[in-house]
Amino acid sequence: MLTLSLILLPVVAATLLLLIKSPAVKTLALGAALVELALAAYAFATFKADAQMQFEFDYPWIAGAGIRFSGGIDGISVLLVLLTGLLTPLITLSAFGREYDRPSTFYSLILYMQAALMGVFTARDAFLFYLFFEAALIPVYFLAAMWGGEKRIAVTFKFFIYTIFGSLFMLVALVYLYYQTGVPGKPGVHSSAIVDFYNLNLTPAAQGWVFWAFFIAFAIKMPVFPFHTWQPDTYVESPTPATMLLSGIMLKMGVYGLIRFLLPIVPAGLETWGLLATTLSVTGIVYGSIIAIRQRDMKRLIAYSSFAHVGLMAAGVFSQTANGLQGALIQMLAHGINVVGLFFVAEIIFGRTNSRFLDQLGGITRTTPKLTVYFMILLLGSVALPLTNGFVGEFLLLNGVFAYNNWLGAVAGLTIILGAVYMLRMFQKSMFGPTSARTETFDDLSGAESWVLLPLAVMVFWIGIYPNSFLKVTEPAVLNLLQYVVK
Amino acid sequence: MQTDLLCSLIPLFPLIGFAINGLGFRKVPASLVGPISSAAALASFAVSLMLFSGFSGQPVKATLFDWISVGSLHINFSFQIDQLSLLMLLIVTGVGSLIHIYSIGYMKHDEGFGKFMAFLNLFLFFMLLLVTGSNYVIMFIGWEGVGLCSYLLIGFWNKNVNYNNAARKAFVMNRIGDLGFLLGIFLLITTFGSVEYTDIFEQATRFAVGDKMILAITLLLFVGAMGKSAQIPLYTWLPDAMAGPTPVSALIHAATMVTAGIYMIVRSNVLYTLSPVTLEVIGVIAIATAILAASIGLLQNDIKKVLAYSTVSQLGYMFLGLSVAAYSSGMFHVITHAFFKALLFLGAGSVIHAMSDEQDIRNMGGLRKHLPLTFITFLLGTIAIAGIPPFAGFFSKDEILAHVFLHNKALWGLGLVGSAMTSFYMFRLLFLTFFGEFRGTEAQRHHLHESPATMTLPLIVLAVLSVAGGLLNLPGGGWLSHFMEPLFAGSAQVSPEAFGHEIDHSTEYMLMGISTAVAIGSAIAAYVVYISRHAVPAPESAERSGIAKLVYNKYFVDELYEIAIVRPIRALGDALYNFGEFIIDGIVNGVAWIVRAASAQLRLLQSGSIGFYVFAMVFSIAVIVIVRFFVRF
Amino acid sequence: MLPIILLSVFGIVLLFMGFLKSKVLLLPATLVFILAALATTFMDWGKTYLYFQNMLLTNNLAILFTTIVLLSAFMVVALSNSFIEDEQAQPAEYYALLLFSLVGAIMMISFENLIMLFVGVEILSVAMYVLAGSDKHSPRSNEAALKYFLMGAFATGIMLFGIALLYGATGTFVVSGIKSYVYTNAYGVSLLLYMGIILLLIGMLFKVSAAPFHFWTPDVYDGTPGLFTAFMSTVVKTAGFAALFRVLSVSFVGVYSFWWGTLAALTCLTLLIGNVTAVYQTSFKRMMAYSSISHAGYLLIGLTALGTQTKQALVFYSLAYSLATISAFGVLLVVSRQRQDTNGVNENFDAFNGLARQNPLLGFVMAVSMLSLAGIPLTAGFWGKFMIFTTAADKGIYWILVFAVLMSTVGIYYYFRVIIAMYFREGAAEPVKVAPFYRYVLIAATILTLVLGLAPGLLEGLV
Amino acid sequence: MQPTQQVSIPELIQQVPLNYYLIVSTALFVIGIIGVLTRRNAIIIFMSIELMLNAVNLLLIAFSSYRSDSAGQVFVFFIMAVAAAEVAVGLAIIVMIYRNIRSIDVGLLNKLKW
Repeated sequence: MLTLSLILLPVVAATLLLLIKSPAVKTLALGAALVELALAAYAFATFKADAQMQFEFDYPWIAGAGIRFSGGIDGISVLLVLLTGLLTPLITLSAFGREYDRPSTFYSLILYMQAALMGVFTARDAFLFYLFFEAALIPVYFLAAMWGGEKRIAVTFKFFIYTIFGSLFMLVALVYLYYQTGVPGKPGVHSSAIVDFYNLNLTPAAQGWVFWAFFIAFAIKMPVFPFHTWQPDTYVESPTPATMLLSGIMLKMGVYGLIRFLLPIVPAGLETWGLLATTLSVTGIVYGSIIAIRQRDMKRLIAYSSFAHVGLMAAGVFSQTANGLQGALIQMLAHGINVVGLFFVAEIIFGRTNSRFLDQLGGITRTTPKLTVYFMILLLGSVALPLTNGFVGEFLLLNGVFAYNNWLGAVAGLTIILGAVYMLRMFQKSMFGPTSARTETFDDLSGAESWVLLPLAVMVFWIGIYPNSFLKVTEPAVLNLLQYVVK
Repeated sequence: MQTDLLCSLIPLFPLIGFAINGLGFRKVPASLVGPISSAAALASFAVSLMLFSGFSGQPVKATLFDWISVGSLHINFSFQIDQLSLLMLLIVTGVGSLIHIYSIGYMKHDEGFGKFMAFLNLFLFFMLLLVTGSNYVIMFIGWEGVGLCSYLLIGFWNKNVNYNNAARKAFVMNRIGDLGFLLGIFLLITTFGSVEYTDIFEQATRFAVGDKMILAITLLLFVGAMGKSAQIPLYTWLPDAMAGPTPVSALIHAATMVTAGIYMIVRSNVLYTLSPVTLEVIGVIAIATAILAASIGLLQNDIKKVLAYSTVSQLGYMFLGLSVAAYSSGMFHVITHAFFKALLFLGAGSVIHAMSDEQDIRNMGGLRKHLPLTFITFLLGTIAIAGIPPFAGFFSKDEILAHVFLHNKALWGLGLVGSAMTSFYMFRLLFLTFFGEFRGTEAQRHHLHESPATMTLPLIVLAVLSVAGGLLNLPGGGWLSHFMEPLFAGSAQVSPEAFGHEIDHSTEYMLMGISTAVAIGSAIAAYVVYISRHAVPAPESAERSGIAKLVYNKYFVDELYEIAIVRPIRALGDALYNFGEFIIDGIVNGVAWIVRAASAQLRLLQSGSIGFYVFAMVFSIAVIVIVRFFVRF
Repeated sequence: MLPIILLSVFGIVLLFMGFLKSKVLLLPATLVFILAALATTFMDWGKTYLYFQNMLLTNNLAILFTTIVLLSAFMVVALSNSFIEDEQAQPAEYYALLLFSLVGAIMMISFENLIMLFVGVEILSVAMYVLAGSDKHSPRSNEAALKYFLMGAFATGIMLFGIALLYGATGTFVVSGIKSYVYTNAYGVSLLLYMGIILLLIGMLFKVSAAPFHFWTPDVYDGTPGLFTAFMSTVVKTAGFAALFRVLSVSFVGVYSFWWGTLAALTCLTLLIGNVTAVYQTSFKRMMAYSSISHAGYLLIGLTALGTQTKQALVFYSLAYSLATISAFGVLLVVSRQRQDTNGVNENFDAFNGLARQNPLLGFVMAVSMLSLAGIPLTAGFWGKFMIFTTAADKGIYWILVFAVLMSTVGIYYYFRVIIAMYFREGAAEPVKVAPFYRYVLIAATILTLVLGLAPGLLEGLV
Repeated sequence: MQPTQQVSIPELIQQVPLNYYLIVSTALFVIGIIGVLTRRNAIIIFMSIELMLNAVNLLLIAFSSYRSDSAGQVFVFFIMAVAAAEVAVGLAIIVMIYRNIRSIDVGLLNKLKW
């Protein structure tokens, strides 16, 4: 029931928000998101660290076809549920700084998005997963295209079609897998439970095709090089809350998909194509980082950095090692926190100066000790400084990739260097140096802004200093999953 | 249990100091900032002393908690107290405390005083983690953390773009090394399944000398050391790091952080002993660094830059010692160098303080009358670094050179050349700064004053140590080498031939004589040029020819890096952004374009004419019938 | 078979009601008539009956298709309130024709004898020819009527020739009779039969506007008054597919290997032409015409991969498609009438600019119907596509699935242009007004679409 | 002179081989199609379609006779009835068009396209 209420609560809240057009809509949305956070936190706190599904719900959906409306939380879901629960109130709160036109629609879309994301991360039925996977796209598309920048329509449209294009291939793959399942003694009866897909005996050729169907779907979502070109434009043009949703949570759907589907279902496909997939991911790391070095738009820079980081997560997953998977899981959490924080900082700066261009900024630190500190903390997390959240993830991920292939691991490691280059450049050009006309007067963080950044900063250190509070939770599930990979 | 608590207290004190001053920045009264942070450093020093005095000779491990654990890999947050970490602890906290006290005087009037002291504490915290951690990953925390603090402190005056660039350069160059270090750790994990020192060294003794895996590990770890300890090719950040406030240069960029690389290699001595090839590589790089940096130092005119190149050069000597498996000699030089280089930097700081932030020695001169205490301590430091007996530097450097002599005569010769240059540039610095006529502005002359007691007190303490530091390890089996011996038990076991070369006394005295002569000779040469002939280096704008130009411009290495690495990466970034993205996106958009174009063409089929429609139908029927009935497939 | 009789009688009653001065009663009367027909339809639920000397056969599948057709007709009629205000319009005749055409549709759905198929097709078509030209003074409407009529009659001729050949081959018009002929002569069926199958299929594919027999569709949809376009694109298509399913699944299933390849090729061609051509349209209505072609393509997948799943898939898909299409036309009707441009009603995409702001309800209805047509999850359209895809997967025809997936990506492109216009573009500021009843119909259709999108299992087990 | 033998109509029909009927009606059908294809006058097109229908009728009657099955002939009546209805509507449409554009040339009706 807990899982179901995690999905339903935001839906109900959002629908109510649409109906009441009161000025208090912001606060109500935040309240709903906080209740959801409490639920997610409760789920995390009471989660028993074993490989079992917990807090399950299971109802017939298309019963005759063996398709069930079923969900639950296991060690892999639980971190993402927590992440979604944690980030949504912060994203909601972060939007308070700006007056959005039609606020009730705006905030309810955020909550709908949250519901869909919760659904993605908890679905136990493949088609239910697909349903949420696609459904999550709609609210964020509307958020981006309604409140976005000048080129929003074309850019978000491309994003929408591109990602749907990818996931439709996944649908084909899911339908295929669904028809491969069977109930002993009952011909023509199939099951779409994800677990049942794990035990299929697929031919290597079939695995190859399914691998690519999954890979393209998730690679576009994350995105992995060279399927990434929708991403920077979309991140830049979207209103910042939408960008946060996209980068903080939604791209995790792709990584989650890789872990949940690609790894255990098509191990032989991974055997054949894994090197290519890893190479693409690693290429993305370097490619994105090098481009990020030269960006002047803060949002675009963070977008490319996110692209680079997610490449590492993908590579870690493809490494099929416990380290890589654990790294990917914890890095999903860490990256979500960091990137949301960084985008928020960019938004704060844009809100005060009306510019995101590094060459028009500078010297902001002069009047803003609080902002500087939070920005620095998030940045350190992002460049994976030890004792911050980014390090744990990158350490394990790089370790995993390195174990998979030494050379790819070494190339992937360039993220350590290049990440420092572009992040510090961004920090320096915006915060340090002489002030510009735009940054002459710059107010430090307001109360609400601090309340967004404070939890993020706390999480940066919590994950960095005591990652075992998360790693221990996910470990049994990851080890269990790896059994299917080596079968 | 007692030790556990003490171990965790050591880094905890500076962390608390950092938290108070950092979080309370601008709220903690300025008069309290200094005492709090200095007290934190001193408390750590006191605890270190306690540990030292109570040290039984057996390594002690204290585990705080399980930090990262995945599968069979457990990385503990734990500390290890043994001879090596104790030595480092004492240096770091001892010299660190002095520099904290000095900073109170030096930075008091800066608006970011609280922040500065907080950063110093933070640095101390990370440095202590680095030296007390019981595994490579904890060392890596400190390793990266000190890099961060170095970044923060170099760019401390963040309004200045050049300073920021210097800070960024330092961080990035360190990161290059860190990547090597990290990859080394990964290889350690794959090879030994652990990152714990005790586990690894225990297992390593079972490896054969020259093992390929060990070679790779040691080389990768050494890359980390290159970055942190400013060896060729990753040394250029250190001179630029002089942009930071002078106490920072003394603490981080001379006494402690930059010696982390040496610490790491001494710590991993078993692995390095197992890999003679790596040691050869280290030797070549070390001597090249020592000579190159020293030669650049000859013509520098910025008081701190001279000292910076001197640091690079001295670090080269330390690695040189390590490269011949003279680990304790390397550590000995680390210790003495910490004393005299900190002293020199602090002295330079005192000068800069007095000169109203002037750093160019061409605008100084004759300061000994105005800054007597600074002068005397600086003089002692200079003699120490120049290698004139019986000061600290003489013993440590000589020990290294003696070991090198046994190993390779050519290296020894080059080392001697470097030694000569060291002596020359240091005395040149001394003479130009403190002797002759004052060459600064009137305003500066008015302002000249001796520094306050908080600054001179550390100078005096360090001067004493610089003079007497040699006593730690007098030739012929001093206390230090005896103390450190247990550390090298593993090395001695895997490769006994690398150790145990006793230098006979006659050779030793001969070598001492030669190096002393060289040092004094160089000093006299400097005296002749800068005192007797009153030579003053040419101004910036002067034409320089040939080698002088090359050396004065630091062999154009920065420019080379700019052209060979930085610009290509920037160009690549632009190219990928403008063309790479364009092409990839072009394919994506191209598909959309093709669909649209196809649509534009296909819709023309819809001509609006009934005749055509009917024709199309009939034609299609014909095609279907023909294909279905007459084409065999 | 009461609905056939009832609807015929009601049609005549409506014609007489046309003599009354007041037109007010016409609309509610028609709605009541349709509901009555719907109610009587279910009298045969759960059983299989043969009617009229084995001419018609009702079973649950036929009842479901009839329900979809009647439901569509109900909605179309409910959205026709503008006739009351229109001086030119003759609502009594229109409604009567609609009811008559429903009779034809039901005959197409439940025929057991090919004579009934032919008669049903003609009743439906002739009524449609008239309705297509109902806007007598509009050259566009005239052109549509003539094109539809000439080409429709031509296609009927082809179909008849096919039926004649089938008769020649098998000696019977009875669907099950043909089936037994095919089974008993499994290895020696005559060439006449094959030719007959091809020509009959072509005649019917014309009705459901499958490529390359689709050419009439865009022009006729474009020229016909919007309301009747909605009727055409739903009722005619549903009835057409019901008929196709019946002949293919009963009569010709024994020679599946003969026709499936041809049908598969035509399916792909239909998907390609429908989806790709729609991309370039500026007129929403014309886009909907191409969209209807593309949906014919998806439905054809279900027939190409004829199997146990096909029935359910066709029913679900037809329902989802009809709901979405009628809602879309419903919104178009309101908007185009209130956004006139120089050419009269504005049926282009730009008519929808800013609609979501002026009338959020209409915007939402339209958005849901577009999402449903595009097959985006949480709408009925997704499950429709899903079921169609599973039929193909069940047969193992994955290549057609991949092609369909590619084409639905193209589909998203043009459906979303409406959503973009409504939500993200600025439009005229004046609000768009909708009559209450009209609104309820749209809301009901939208809710049904969403409910089916969330709980597709509701329809499970009916067929 | 042979004595006139009383022959039933089906027998009469069966005196000609079935294939001939098939060929003739197919020819008629194709002529109708060609008429539709080549003519621009709406009425002539319509007449060609009627020709196609009559080809079908001929065929049906032939089959019906050969098989001694009345269903075919019943169908023919249906076709004739429906064709009459179609004619009524079709001519009305053509008249309506003539009123509007003063022509029944289908070539002029190409306003709806693309």
